[in-house]
Amino acid sequence: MIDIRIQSNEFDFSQEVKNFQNNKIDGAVVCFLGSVRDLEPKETLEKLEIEYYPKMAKKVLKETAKKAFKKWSLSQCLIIHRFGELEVNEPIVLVITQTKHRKDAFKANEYIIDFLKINAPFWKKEHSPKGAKWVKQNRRDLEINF
Amino acid sequence: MIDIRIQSNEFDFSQEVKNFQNNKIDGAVVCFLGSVRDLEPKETLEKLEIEYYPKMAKKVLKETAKKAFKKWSLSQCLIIHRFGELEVNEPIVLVITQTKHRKDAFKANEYIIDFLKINAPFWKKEHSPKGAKWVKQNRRDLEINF
Amino acid sequence: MKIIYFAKIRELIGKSEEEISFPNSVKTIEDLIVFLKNHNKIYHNVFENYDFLIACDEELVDMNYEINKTKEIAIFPPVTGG
Amino acid sequence: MKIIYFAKIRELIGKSEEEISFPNSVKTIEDLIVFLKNHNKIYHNVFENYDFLIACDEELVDMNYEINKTKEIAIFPPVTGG
Repeated sequence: MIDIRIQSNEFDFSQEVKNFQNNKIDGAVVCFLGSVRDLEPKETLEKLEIEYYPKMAKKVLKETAKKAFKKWSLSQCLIIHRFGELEVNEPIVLVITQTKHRKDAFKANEYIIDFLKINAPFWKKEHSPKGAKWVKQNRRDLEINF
Repeated sequence: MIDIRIQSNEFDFSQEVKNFQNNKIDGAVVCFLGSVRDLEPKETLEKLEIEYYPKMAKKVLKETAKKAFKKWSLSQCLIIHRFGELEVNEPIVLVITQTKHRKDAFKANEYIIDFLKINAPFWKKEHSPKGAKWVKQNRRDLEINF
Repeated sequence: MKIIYFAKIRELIGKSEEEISFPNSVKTIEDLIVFLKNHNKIYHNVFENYDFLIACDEELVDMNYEINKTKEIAIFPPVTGG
Repeated sequence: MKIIYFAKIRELIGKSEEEISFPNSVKTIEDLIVFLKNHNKIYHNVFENYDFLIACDEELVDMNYEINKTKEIAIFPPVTGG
């Protein structure tokens, strides 16, 4: 079971976990939740704007999930990614992976988030009292070997 | 913030996630949930019995969390481990780690679960129609380098 | 050929999409970029000074990619989702 | 000296804890295991044929560990929690 959602409205992590668990299949579940960080220490984030390329974003997330699904024998996989205007602490991305053995759930989950960080067409723009600026890609993300 | 709980009563993963999120601190949260697996394909698990050494279990979990907390600059860490009699699909163990950067949350979480698998004094006994038997330690768990 | 832009590249170019006709000699992404750079100063500035990625029909491609069967080309900065 | 047992080891020994007095010559965990093995057949069987771990005052120790300051020794099978 693969579930991919790209949405502007906020999602409820705990509710997603609950829904996910209703299909009890395997023993190990790993979740990753990424939320909007403030611009510490000197600035304040007014909002985070996320632009995306709809057709391609959906395709990349789906293909990434499928690859992970096959490689680590996942029983379930959920990816949710937000777009639009977000505030500090709002959830941006959720990845849940379920497998028989925990190592696979960890590996699959990290693979998905690492891969989408450098391949899924989403762009973040930070708005603060000083103005707006596009977030730069994290160099460390590019150094990951898949 | 470190929160360690060893309890016989069931916990609600989604509720724990919700509580955890109420202290919003850093952007990356990783959760691991381990649940009772059935004895597939030939047997049926009637119940899983978990015995533990209370004083030492608490100590090991606390020290493991503290080590991870320091090493990966965690902002929050929760470990819950059950004991007593559990049924198929019930949650056994929950580890939640929160950090600024996702790689640290993944590493800390996996470290905690790997370490407790071979150091925390809990023992599982599987009861099935064929009788009861103590679970053997997984060799793969012993091959992990910390 | 339909070209679409996103994020900072979209802002720099000043539009989110356009139809561009180019000569048959433009066969690869590299040819296209050279063509656009010679087209006007805005493109020249963007493709000379900013990092960008190219997707042809929703698939990331490199500069040697041949575009003869491509329907939609997307040009955008390195992604920052997740 | 208080010795406590858990899980399969507890079942094999037939009790969850006991007080055992041993001579001054028993200085390390290894000495203790040898002493217990000579004590009776049950201990001999357990420590000869089963994997076990030792914790002194809630800390895992190896066979060379000196037990002169230990208050509680726990003997149990490899752990299987998580």
